[in-house]
Amino acid sequence: MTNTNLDRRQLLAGTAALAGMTLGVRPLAAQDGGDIVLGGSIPLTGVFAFAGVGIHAGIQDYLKILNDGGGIKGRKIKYVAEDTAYKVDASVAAFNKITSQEKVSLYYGDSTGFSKTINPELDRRGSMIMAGASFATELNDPKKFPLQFMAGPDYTEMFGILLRYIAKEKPGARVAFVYSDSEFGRDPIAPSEAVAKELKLSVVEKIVTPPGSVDVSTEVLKLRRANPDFTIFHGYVLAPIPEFVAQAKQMGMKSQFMGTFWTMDNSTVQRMGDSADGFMGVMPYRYYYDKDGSSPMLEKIRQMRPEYQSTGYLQGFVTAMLMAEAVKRTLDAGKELTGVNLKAGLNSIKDFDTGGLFGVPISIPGNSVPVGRIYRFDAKAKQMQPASDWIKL
Amino acid sequence: MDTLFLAEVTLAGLGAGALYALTGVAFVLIYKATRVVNLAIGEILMLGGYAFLGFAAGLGLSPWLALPLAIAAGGALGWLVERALIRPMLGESPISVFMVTIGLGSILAGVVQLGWGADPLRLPEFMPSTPVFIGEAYLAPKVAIGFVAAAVVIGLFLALFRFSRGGVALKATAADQGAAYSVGIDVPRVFSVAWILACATAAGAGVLIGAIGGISPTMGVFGLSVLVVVIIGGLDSIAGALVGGLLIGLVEALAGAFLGGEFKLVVTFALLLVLLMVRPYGLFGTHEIERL
Amino acid sequence: MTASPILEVSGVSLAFGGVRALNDVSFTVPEGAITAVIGPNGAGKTSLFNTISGFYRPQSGSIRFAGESLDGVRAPQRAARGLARTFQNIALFRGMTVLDNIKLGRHAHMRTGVLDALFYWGRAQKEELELRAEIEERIIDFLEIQHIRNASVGTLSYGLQKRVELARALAMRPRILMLDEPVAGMNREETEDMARFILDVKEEWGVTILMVEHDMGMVMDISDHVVVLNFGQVIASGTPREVQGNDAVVAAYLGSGDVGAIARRIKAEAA
Amino acid sequence: MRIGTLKTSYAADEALFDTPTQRLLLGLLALGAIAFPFVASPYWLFLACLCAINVASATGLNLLTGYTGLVSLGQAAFMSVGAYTVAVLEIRLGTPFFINLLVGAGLAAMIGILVGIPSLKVKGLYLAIATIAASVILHFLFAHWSLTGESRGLSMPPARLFGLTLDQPFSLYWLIMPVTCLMVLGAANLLRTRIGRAFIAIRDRDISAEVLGIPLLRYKLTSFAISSFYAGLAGGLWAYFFRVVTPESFPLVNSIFYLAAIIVGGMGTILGGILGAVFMTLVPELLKFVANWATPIYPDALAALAPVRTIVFGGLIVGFLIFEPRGLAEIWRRLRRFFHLWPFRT
Repeated sequence: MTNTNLDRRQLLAGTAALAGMTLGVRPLAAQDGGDIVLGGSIPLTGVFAFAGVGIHAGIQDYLKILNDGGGIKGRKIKYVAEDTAYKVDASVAAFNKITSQEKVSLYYGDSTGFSKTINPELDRRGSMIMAGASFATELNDPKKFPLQFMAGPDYTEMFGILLRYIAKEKPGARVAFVYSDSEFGRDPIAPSEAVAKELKLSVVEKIVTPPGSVDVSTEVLKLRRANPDFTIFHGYVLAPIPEFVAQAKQMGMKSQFMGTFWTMDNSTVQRMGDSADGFMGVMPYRYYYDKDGSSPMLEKIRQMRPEYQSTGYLQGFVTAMLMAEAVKRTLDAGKELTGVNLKAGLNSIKDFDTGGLFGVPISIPGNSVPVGRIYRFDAKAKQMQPASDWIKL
Repeated sequence: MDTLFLAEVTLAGLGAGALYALTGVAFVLIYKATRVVNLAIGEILMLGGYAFLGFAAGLGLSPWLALPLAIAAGGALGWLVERALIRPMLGESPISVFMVTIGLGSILAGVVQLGWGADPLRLPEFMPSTPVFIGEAYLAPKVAIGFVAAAVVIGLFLALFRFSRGGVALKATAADQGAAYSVGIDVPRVFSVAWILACATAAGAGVLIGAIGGISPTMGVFGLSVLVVVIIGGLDSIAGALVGGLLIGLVEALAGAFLGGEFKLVVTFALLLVLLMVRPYGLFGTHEIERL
Repeated sequence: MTASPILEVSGVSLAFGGVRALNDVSFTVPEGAITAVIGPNGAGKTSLFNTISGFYRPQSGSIRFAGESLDGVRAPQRAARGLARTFQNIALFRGMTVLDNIKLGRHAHMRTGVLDALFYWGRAQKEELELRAEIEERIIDFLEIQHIRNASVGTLSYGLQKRVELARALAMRPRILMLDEPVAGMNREETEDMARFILDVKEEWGVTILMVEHDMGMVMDISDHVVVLNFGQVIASGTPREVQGNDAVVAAYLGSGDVGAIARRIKAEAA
Repeated sequence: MRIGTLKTSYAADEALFDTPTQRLLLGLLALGAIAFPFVASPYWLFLACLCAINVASATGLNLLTGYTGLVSLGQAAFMSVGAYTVAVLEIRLGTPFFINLLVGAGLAAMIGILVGIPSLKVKGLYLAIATIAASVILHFLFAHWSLTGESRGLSMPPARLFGLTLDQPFSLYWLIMPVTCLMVLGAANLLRTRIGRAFIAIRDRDISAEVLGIPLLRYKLTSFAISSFYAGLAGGLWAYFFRVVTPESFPLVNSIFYLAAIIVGGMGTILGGILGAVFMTLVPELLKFVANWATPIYPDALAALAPVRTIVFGGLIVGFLIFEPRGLAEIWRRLRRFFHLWPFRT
């Protein structure tokens, strides 16, 4: 964060905050034709900080590219974010604060809880669309969440991609799900069981671990008894996956271990140490270092940031890009920037090239982008390598 | 197969229980000497893990040097905390002191997060990873090592209390601070030593636990399970911590294996409630006589 | 022995572990009189009070109060029936003002429920204001503590604290007032004031008084009836004059610091 | 300046606000509270509502811990009972909000009594741990019961009043603020009756209290019931405010927050509960402003915020306990006394 542009923006935010502190001052509403505002409840701290910091940078970088290139029809997108520490009430507070100071058209939310909490408020305001860090299955319902979307597959779709891959690799395989006892962890489990059945896979064990647990010895014993061919972890960032995998390997288990998006960052997988080799998982975007095929956007990112950028960064970047595209399409159609119009603009995206960030052209008919690819960790290269083609659901 | 599974689960439970017992002993030590319920024990344990990481990964020292250093750092922290926070609270209500330790826990968690970030981290591998088999039953090597280490330390403590002069001083202080003072026991020093020993033990336990499951600023919640252990065993009983630790470890493992992971915490706390109704001062705790 | 007994203690034994605090204690307290329980330190006087209050449950024996058995009656109900007491080491509530401490005494006779209290209208308010008026007019004026009514009890002198405790006991609408060392630690002037208050309570309020006291001068001056305890047993009882002449009593006090006091007293009586 | 008190009736002397200055200040405060929503931004309204909810819950805990001396680390769990009840009733039955709130609070009170039962045998910290146990069990129940939406929790429709939908900080303010004021007033009333005196007596010397005619168990349970009633009501308000209730909405750390609030504010004073809850709610927000201001000088300020917040939270607890154990209320009292006598200071 050495960018002077950035500092000025943050100074601006500070000044706005100062203004907000003086009671009685109604927020200064931006006039039409002024900046378009992307607000954000970002988990810069707390348990989700590892992703939040990347998301924050990704959004900033994409908007910098956009604004440096003249913005959208001459209008820039201004990013106003607040830290939430991954707490719902703090996220709501940030939302209220930002929307009381700015005329917000786009919003980034940090958790499933927040996305659900704020949804009625989004509908009531009708002035913005929202996306965020949650890929919860529940949110992938345009009827219940008409003004939200996610820049990737929902968790059930991620499982679907994994299971489809498994079914292809080893028909009739035995699969185990290991997930945390949280909303995040439980989200895709029930529907994915049904998907597994359709694909003629047998789910031999479902293991719930309490959130934040350290000792998983008993769970590993349980897993060994079930003896699955594939084990899918969900609802974790890192712990307790490494210990789980390490103990299982020591016991001589041959199961293939897999994860979903938020465990798939290169540095996260690397931190699994010896257990990392061969770890697989589903990922909707290309990795930072992916040089296969043409991806001009990744080139640009690599120019801006010579060092590795996390999956969270890519997620933030892509989300901002899709939001900007929705704005562009709405303005092109000569419509006002309302929530409904923006969502319509977003849903009009068809076979859209994200500059190679998604490996294939994408369409957003509903609330999600059900595309992904299986990657496998290569311990020698210390990188995730593609293990499958792009899978579209 | 099922008896084998049961045996394996039991072993795993006892292994985890030994670490509970070890931390529980640290807790009891402080309570016995100073009558302070130290809820920050989980965070001190966490700090031990981070100190180890700092010495081993940060400074690049050998793990076998980093381990004693981390334990010493824990002891130093104990000394500092006792001097700076606990001694000024002497004579205040136990609730106030209890809340001070809660505040301390929060400060420590924040400091660690400021220094190392919020992400979970892994400690450098320094334990052998060849699996241990007892009969046919598998036991994770780290858990086995944790068990042995905990057993040795607790054994040492028990011997220390029984046979050393310091142990007598501790017992006297525990029984009656005023009387101990008047017969020439340096009570403030007993306080200091108890805190140093306890925090050093907790830091060591932190390294063991960190080696098993990794470390994170939120691993202080381990202290909550330890609290259950010492309440069940009795706040002022080392033997109680031992029995309570193994019991809770076992119950958690069995609940996890046969009911599911989400039942672990709730089963132990339900057990705690039932026990409190029957034995309000734990299995081995001293019942205090009330006076008008 | 003028009136019928209001309190009858018969065959009460109390032990803590192996220690016998009270051993087959029996005596009666006549209504409308002042009865004193004396005895050397550790004789079981306070244990006796605590047993009568219902804090300890005796292993055997029974206590009857105003013709009814107190067996199985818990401490709060005993207080509600008119057993009021003060404590040896002052049990005032430091978190409350003098006035609130006194008001607390009336607790068992009030009817305010939670809902009344939350809204503080109707019954709750009426009851509080009546209590306030009564305490002001009958108790605070009587004990001459107007000047400290809003003080915090922690700031008061020992003598005043004892007086506030007495005030609180009076607010309990006592039928029998149990005073545990009412003048211990007081200087001569304070002692005389307290003795006067105790006599006034007996005469103006018609309340029976049962007290434990070490100050022999005061005991002999104001008591109508004295019970002597030693090693948890009643070794003598009767009028002050009868007790003073009792050999067992003198023997009991031998070896204790109080023997000088009692000897002086006996000499003075003789002179 | 104010000298002497001249009162002509006991009723005047027993009044909660017994001087003209106090009544004037209170009137001004009330006017300010009424005018506030019309001048403040939604953000400040949001914070005001949050403060009010926290004040309500902290006041309840203060009755239990500050006045009765029973430490509870279950306040957040009791709030969750109120919140879930309100959500379930709103979703399933659609009953009017005031009924939902009362039912939620009543249910919380009943569970409070249940949790309080060990309080006769179990004291001090053992009791605090028992309340943690109760929270764990309640959390487990809510996270695994289909009625409460399992780990997903419940999203609920907003409260409605005469066809109006209360879904904005502006409209909710008119629900939350009056309810909180009534609750605080109720607590203050309670404390000037025999029930309040019994609570303090139990806190200061429980055994003597019993001999003075106060049945311990009944009053300890009463205290638990009232305290959890307050928590349940606050939780219900919380539910209407956020309109989503999940098992993670009321973690143990929130219970610690309320305990910290009454410590920082001043245990055993009504004012302390209010000051503490407001202060502890606003401190993180203030830190956010500080971080925003510091960003130009220290770019990582925002990222360093959460650890700093955690440290400040702990530091406030420790600092107040060591240096100002009677809390903000005591500081306030000293300030007031200073100004009463001003300029003739002694």
